[in-house]
Amino acid sequence: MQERLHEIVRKLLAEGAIEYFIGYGQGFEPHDVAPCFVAQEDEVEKLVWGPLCAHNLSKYALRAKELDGKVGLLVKGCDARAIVELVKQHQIERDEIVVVGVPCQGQVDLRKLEEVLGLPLEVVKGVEDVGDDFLVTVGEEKRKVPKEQVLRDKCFYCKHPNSFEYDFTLGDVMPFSIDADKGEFALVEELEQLSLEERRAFWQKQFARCIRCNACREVCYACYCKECIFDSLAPRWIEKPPLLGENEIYHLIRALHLAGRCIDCGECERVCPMNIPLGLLFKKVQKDIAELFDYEAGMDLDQVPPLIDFKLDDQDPFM
Amino acid sequence: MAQEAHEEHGDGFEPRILVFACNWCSYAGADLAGVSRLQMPASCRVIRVMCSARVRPEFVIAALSKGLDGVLVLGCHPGECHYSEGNYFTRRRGLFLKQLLEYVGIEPERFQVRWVSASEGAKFADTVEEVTEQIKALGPNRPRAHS
Amino acid sequence: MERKKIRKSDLGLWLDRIAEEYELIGPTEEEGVIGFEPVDTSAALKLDYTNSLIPPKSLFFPPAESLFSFRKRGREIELEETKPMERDRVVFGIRNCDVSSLSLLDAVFGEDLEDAYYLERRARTALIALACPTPPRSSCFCTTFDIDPLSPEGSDILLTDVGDVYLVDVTTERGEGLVALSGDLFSPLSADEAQELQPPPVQMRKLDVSELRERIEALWEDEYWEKLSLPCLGCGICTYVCPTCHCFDMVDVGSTSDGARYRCWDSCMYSDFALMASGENPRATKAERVRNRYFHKFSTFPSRYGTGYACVGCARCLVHCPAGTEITQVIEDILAKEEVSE
Amino acid sequence: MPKTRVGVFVCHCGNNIGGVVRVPEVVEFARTLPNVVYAEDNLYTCSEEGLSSIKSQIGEQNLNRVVVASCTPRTHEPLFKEACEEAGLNRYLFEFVNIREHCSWVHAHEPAKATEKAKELVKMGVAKACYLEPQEEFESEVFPAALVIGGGISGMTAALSLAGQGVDVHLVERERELGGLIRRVRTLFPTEQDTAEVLGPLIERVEKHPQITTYLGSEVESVEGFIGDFDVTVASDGAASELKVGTIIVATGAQELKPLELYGYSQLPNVVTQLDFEEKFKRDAEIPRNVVMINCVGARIPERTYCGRFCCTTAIKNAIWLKEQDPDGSVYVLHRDVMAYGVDIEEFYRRAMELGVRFLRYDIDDPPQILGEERAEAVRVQHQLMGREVVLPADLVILTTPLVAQEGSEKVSKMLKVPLGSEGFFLEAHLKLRPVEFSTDGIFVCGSARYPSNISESVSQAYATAAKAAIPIEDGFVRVEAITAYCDERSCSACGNCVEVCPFGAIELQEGRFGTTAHVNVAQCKGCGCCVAACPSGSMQQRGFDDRQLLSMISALAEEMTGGAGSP
Repeated sequence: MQERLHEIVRKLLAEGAIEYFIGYGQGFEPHDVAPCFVAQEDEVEKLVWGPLCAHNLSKYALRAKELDGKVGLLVKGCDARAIVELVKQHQIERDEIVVVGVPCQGQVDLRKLEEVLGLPLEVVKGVEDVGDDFLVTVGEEKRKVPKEQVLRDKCFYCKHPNSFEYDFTLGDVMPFSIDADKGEFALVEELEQLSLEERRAFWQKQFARCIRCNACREVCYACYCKECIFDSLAPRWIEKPPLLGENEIYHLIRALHLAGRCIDCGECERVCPMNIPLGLLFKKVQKDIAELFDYEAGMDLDQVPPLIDFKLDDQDPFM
Repeated sequence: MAQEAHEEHGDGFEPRILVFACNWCSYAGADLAGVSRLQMPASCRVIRVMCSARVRPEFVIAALSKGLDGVLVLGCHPGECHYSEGNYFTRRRGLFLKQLLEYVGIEPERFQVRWVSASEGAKFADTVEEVTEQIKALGPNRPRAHS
Repeated sequence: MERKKIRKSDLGLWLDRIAEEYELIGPTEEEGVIGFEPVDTSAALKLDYTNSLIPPKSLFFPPAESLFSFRKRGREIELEETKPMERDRVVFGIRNCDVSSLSLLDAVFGEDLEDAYYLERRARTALIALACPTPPRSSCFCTTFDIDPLSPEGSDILLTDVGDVYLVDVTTERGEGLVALSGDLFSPLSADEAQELQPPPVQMRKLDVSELRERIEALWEDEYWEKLSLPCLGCGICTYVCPTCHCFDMVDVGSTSDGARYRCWDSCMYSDFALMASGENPRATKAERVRNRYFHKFSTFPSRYGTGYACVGCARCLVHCPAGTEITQVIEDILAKEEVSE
Repeated sequence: MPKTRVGVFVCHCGNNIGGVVRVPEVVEFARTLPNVVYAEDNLYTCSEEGLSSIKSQIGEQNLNRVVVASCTPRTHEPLFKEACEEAGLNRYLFEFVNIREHCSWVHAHEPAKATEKAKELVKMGVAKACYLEPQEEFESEVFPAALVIGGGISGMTAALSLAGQGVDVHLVERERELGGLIRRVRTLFPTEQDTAEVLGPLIERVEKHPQITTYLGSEVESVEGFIGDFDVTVASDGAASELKVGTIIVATGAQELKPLELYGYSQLPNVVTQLDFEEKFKRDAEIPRNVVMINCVGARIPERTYCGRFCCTTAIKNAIWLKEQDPDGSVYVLHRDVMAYGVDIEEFYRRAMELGVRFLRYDIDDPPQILGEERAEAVRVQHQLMGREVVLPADLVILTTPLVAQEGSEKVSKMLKVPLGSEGFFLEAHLKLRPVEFSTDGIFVCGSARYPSNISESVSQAYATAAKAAIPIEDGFVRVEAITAYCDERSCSACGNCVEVCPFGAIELQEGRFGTTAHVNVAQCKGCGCCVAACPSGSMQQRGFDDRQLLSMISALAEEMTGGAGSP
């Protein structure tokens, strides 16, 4: 698949169809993969593909705005929803980008892998997808690790193993069948089961730990505002010091702004240096939007986002 | 100073509730309650907006995080919006925000949406009474620790 | 002064004794994140760690600190100064990269302009450093900046793990005092022990940065920065986890009638960092901001304070950057570039 | 930018506010608020005295923001805005704080709490005022035609008056004939002239008038739009006509209460209402000898507390009429009180007594009883003066009932988005200050649609509405209050939320200096603010209700609790 990718990108660059291609490249350590911008044909070999390519590169589609030419993007099925939303929200013209869709059978959650191995990640020399297992190279030996143990949560209920939005595709795969023995919103439901007090304690603890580095915002494909309301001085929505009350406002307003926009790429949780379980917050947002308004972001270009739409017969508990 | 007031009446905690009222229905309803001299707890502070749909959900989040005891958003009854559609958006935002707040541990009673028409002075008074009682029962909204 | 040793099993006793006299701060784990936090007992400490996520600079220069609070009563205004700290503190388990980062921060907060808050914390905090485990994290490169992970320099006490015991190097009187708290737990090394009990030499990559400053200064106009900034998301992680980054913002929190003046961390990677009231932004593009950060580390800071580079090779930024930007790669690129064009 | 200088004027409103809220304390508190350079209290801020004080202080104190804490902006805001303007201060630099309807009147027994609340409301008002900005008003055209709903006395009078001023009028009547309720009445009090003499010429003038288009057997189906530009659909026998008008008058009238189950009405053939009497007996039916009238039937009771106002007069009128037909016949009027107010009616009442009409006061707790099985034979009533029971022979019993709300009023109310009162009559903006006006601009109400009104009242109200409804049409334009939305193009990233939510299609994405951004068409914007709340970046804002202003009010209130977000 990687070869096919190199082929396509080499061709695109040779034809001058794109200014550069955004894919995944080898990171500093064997286990880490980083966004890789390729502008020269001879750099194409740098592009890699595998179960460590978690990043949602759609964020970089916005770069096309700054260029005269087009950018090429490697897009997983799940991340394709961001492309749809960006077009829907008038942030990019579909023809400003060249999308290379890549079939995916699940990405590794590095935090889980570290636990399962019981070793520091730096000993991991590589990870391969071999169907229902990952083949993890630790030092010299290769270990089979069942996907159930180390998959990113969102991959358990993967609906789009193949990018449904592409100009070129690296092929198709069947969605693998893993019995996650829990629904898409299982984790959210667990939290909902707790008492109000417990939930409050849980989130206050999480929000208190936030250092407001803004990584969750900056990595989010939907945070494309020219000026974020958190950066505005008048009105001043939050104060700069990462105090609990301010952090709470920050995360709740983000959840609000992502309602109907969050496509579950999980980037916010992945990049959070403080390991704040933002996925739990945004899964809740997706759950409510689905249950209240029967809406799923990034699926249909013509579907009006739920909070800027209404039905005369929406439920009304407010009489 | 608020304490003095309490001592004078010897009762305990008087919640501070922020009320957004739309100019055409609910604010008029509140006025009617006044004209009719309907007595109600001194807990509410009304901010007039032209339409309940002007109320940013961010206002609710900010108000509660800043420690106000409750937020009440009042609008015209569905179908009676002066701008024909506004309160339908208010309704959807309300539905969503209520669940989000509850999820992070903010009591649902602290954020409520109600429809009050210009002729429903009594309903305004009753709503204030009712919501105040509910929030009194909860006690003060935990003041945010500024750690 | 001569080396002592303390049995690993006795370390807890000593630290608990210290905790009786001082506020004891050490490495703890919460939600899988290592940080330096106050603890009541040594039991709460996590000893098998490489390093904390947030560097211990936060103990001296907190992410957010109230300098003073103010209240308006009628027409009167009351000011109330915030005390930086209550009890004297002992920080256990700090690594040498972070120890040397403090000497860089001393230059910032302690030289021509003296920062009372920072300096009081420094003066009233003893450092018990813990020599790095061998081998160190593959990302570490402190030796690049001539930092010896096994050196007692800069701390009051250095502990080195050599199996069943820690070697104890006390370098200050304050260190003596701490050891004296439970002197019976410490014993001198026999001649043989002094021979046998040696930490294995630390192996880690070392870059030759002797000409880094001259070379980066030649690259101001280079398009390299544009390329480097492409994947950058403009978040503040690299600056927040950096033990030498020290940019801060002063804000009044609350209202004109009741509030507090806070000093809180800021990040030069934020688009509004250099934004002026006039609307002018001298570092409007991401490339300019990225360039500024490396220039500050390798050129501006050394020339401003006459110190070494403002990097201690802890590699936190490298490990946590969501876009995979590697400072070591940047250093190599900078050095390489210059050679090519020569 | 000049320093913000706020002046605060706190009104006692006589005792209305001052009797509960400790006004001087509020003024003292106001003086301590940020940017407040002046504060005073007034007995009545809306009085000439109060207004001139505002004006003079704007000059002396060089105020650039004015905050008045008194009653409700819904009635008094224009007054104070005028005052500011007369003193050379842009009217949009004024902020209103309601400490009467929302405070003193509803916390009458809690002076301390009311005072605290008043202070906080003032604090919030001042906080907002600091962010107010001067605004220019936008002018929009008024379509030179009016709609009158209802072809009774009120409707026809209003229509003629408007047409007389050269305005094209569309008059819509549900019945197949003009005339309304009065058409069924044979003679009118106090002149006793034949209704036809009054109604006939009126109807003729309406039908002949070139500028009045009449729609009989028709109903208004829908009304969209705003003052100056209403789109109206009128349905007549399946056919629908689309009209455009600038203003609307509601003259839908009222109906007589049918007192089913009361005093054997609808069971006993000779128990009728005054209107039945007008229709049947006052035409050709022969005149009964002994008539007993019972007043206040279904009025001034718990479920209908109001007085019908002219039912008594109607009874007197018909009693006199009976006596004139048959001087020897006996006419008794059983009443609770006789409401015969005004010079001519009082005279009318005296005449009835001279003619031998007997007025007996009955007690609501011991009401008259109808005797007789098949038909009413007599009425038994407790004679309050003689203190004993009397039995009055009756060939005919006439029940005097009040007018009640017109059926279909709810539909009209929803359609025009104007309120109904608790009794189902239309509710005007303010009983004293804005009678016949709704708070919705360009819509007016007259006659019994508002509350039971006799002909002379209906006529004068009709003239009032006609005058009101003609003003904007005469002007040719109305000023649109500057509370419209605007977009900061520098920060707008064109996500399109605002475009989607705007109920008036007033926003579109356009190429501009800052790339594609949202643009607001002020002429179409009605200032609801939907778009502002839907804008994630806060680029979309509403004049007079922007995020800074509203958030500052929230913070001002929140401070009181947290003791400042700053407390470490």
